[in-house]
Amino acid sequence: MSTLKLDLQDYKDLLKEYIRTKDEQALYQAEQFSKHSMQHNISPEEIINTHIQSMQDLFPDLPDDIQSAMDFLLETMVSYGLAYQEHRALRERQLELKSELSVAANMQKTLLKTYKPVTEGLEIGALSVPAKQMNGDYHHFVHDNEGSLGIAIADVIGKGVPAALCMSMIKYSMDSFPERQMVPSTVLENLNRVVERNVDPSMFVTMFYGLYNKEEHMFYYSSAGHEPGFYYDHSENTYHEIDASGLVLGVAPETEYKQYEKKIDEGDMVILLTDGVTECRQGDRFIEREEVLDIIKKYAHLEAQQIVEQVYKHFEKLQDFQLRDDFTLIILRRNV
Amino acid sequence: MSTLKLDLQDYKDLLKEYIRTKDEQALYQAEQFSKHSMQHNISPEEIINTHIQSMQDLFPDLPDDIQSAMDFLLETMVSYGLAYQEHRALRERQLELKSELSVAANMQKTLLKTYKPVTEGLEIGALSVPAKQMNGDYHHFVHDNEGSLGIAIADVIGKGVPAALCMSMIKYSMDSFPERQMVPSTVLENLNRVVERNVDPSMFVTMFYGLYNKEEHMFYYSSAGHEPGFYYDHSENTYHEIDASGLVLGVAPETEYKQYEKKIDEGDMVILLTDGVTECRQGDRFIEREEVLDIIKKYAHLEAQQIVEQVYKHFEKLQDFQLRDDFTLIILRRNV
Amino acid sequence: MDFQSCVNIKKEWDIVGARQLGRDIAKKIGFGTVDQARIATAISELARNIYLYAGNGKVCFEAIDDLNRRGLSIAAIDSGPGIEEISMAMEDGYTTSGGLGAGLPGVKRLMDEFDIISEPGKGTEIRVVKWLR
Amino acid sequence: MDFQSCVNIKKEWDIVGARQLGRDIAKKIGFGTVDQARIATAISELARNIYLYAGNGKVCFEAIDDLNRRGLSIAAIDSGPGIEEISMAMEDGYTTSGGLGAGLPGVKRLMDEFDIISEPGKGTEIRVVKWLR
Ligand SMILES: [Mn+2]
Ligand SMILES: [Mn+2]
Ligand SMILES: [Mn+2]
Ligand SMILES: [Mn+2]
Repeated sequence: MSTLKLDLQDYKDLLKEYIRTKDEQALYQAEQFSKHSMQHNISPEEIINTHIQSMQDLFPDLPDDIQSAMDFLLETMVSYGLAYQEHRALRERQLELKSELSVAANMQKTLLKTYKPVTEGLEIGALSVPAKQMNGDYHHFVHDNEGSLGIAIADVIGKGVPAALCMSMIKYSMDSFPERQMVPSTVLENLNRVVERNVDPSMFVTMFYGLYNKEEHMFYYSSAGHEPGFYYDHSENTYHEIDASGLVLGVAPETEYKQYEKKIDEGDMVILLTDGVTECRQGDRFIEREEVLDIIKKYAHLEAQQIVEQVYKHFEKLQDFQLRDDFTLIILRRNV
Repeated sequence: MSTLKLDLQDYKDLLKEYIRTKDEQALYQAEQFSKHSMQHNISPEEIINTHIQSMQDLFPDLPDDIQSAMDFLLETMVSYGLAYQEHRALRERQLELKSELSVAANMQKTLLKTYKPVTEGLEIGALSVPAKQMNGDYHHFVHDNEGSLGIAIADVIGKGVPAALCMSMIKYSMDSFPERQMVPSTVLENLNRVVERNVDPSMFVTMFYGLYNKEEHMFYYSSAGHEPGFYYDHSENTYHEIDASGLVLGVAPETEYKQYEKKIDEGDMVILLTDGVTECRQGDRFIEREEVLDIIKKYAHLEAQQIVEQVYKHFEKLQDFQLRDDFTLIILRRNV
Repeated sequence: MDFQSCVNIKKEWDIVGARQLGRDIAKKIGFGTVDQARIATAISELARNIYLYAGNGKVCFEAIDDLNRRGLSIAAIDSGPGIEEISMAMEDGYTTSGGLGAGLPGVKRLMDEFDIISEPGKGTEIRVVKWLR
Repeated sequence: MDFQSCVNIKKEWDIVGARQLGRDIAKKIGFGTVDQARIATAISELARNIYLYAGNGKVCFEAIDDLNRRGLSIAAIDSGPGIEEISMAMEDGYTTSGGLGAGLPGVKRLMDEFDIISEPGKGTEIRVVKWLR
């Protein structure tokens, strides 16, 4: 209460000063005054009221009509005051929710943690950034004992918490598969059964599974309706789409997945991604897949991890630092 | 833009009307005007500006000082305008989050669905209401083939999404236990290992598991640090605490749980709950466990399901319709 | 002035009548301009709820005295359809009126005390109090 | 008036100087009172960020012409510590200044165009534009 009275005096002094000098200093202080008032939870209609009282003090002979006009203004501000108070409450709840989700996101991070394998002759860059706090994209590296590297990349249709819950299931299932079954087509066929059985029919998962054999330099892969990646042919300096057809996970129980293969030569790159990369939006405009390639080309001289980071930075900025979808980008390059 | 100009005219007319009549009708319309403006995303400083322009039109000879004073007021409103705009954005995000969480909550509901068994001679009431959208309480009924009924009630320390993620794990684990092992102490010992292995050390779960044998009318139970329930002795018309000691789940890998037993006579009740029931708060005051009993006694003449619902209604109102914690209450009564 | 005065709410015009009566009593009790405006806004909201959702009801005013403070008590009573989910109606940001910041949470913010009893099918009774500071 | 004028920001007083210069140019371009006040608030925020977090920098103003519209372009440039997480700084409700509604999202709302380049350890450059409607 006493602070409020003090503020009235402050306001009156500032107002008087401004009427006298009309200079910027007083207006700057007016701004500081209102920020200070907001920190003390003063509603806009109270500012109007303070203004009215100051005017009555400063101009004792204020005409009745001017006075009435100010009362009218005060009346219109009450609803704004309510919005302002609601704002404060929402803001607090938002912070609460935020910290709750960040705990959940951390649990998810721990759950989905994957170790990027350090392999001689093979450079790997991987980055996955959720649009909201929880990630509905999934990627995972599996090292088997016979010198093969398994790479999973998946996207739950949907974002946030529901997608994260679904993702955990994929993770639990992947963990339960025996290691020798990590053949791309088999992995997708098994996962498809799990998703189909356990998840709401409205929820789908797209997934790409690749297996890189480091002895033969062969890349085997299958796709369950996943956004096609790119293949960089170093000898010809050309980029190609990695075509692979297959139904998304969770639609039909006994889906079979075709398995493809590709020889990887020195300097070649395999680029895997989710549609959060290719469907970046700039304002109302969707970017073209070509533009993603352009940016990758721009940074192709860097190390794989640096490429994925620079590409992310580019699209983060393009989207005004607000991702519309989870963003996952993986780049493999055979060096030797 | 054209709407905005129309509004200026509206405002001026209303203002003029109020200055002339000073009646409530004009003030009511002022309120409607500001609500309408808010629906059109008009900031408070624009209202002030509209006011200034109307004043200039209505009073062409307005003294300079009064004019300056209004400019000053406008300046103080800009920060409030920002808060207002932020409010709109937060509100939208909140609605988004809300609908996201409601999808997740539905997934959770499906996941945690339990069927309240319909058993002759045994009345069962059960109600579980999350404080936020996701439930961190868990309860589950298990019917085994030998005429026994298993009842699980658990509470993850923590609320919301993280607790829900943890809860799903409990559920997956419970499902994977073979049915003949549903002996209370064994259930808790098994679950304790799962929680200890998989969940962050900062997260604990309290749990009570009871097994009611319908032939012998015996109730076997064990507790992992769970809020004690109550036992109603019909012949003496007295209520007692169900004492059972045991460490919360997830602390030490090889914890053993003591198993207790109690004969259930006709008309007796077993009341199981989570601390969301006993730790209701009224303003700054925590209610006493005694008060929960008082309310249960008040409705004890009703059917079990009605009791739990009436008790919930009572505490919902007491807490101003905003639960501080997930609320789960189960009542069993032997009728015959 | 311990006397209770009521305004029946049947048409939109009655909202203005309720505001007028409420404001007069508030003025007599000694409330300042801001509080008068807030009380009027709360009355609008309560009366409009009756008008829109119950069709028929009343808003009653009473000057009240505590041990050492005075205040205005307002009761909005209808026999309309009632509120199915009170906790939802009391949540921020989900007003049916579509406006920002209003609805029942708004009324609660504008006043010092807020109490609601509602039974689906039977009606709603909302009692609010504003204390003179 | 295609000429760029700058105000160095070293002490709090310079914030007022930047506001003054910005407001003068805005007035000359033809901005009305509300927009002047908004521009001044945006300048405050930009200049205060420099004053508080970089210690040293400048705010520059330029009247600009598009094909068929005029506007005011403001650049706030410092060689301070830079912003580690731009997306976080651009999020609503998480301003370091503790105030409601201000911060960089506030500046973005007050103006029509907003562009930020920041490198940790090197500094920050924020360019904003307000078009005359
Ligand atoms: Mn997705
Ligand atoms: Mn996606
Ligand atoms: Mn809990
Ligand atoms: Mn609890």
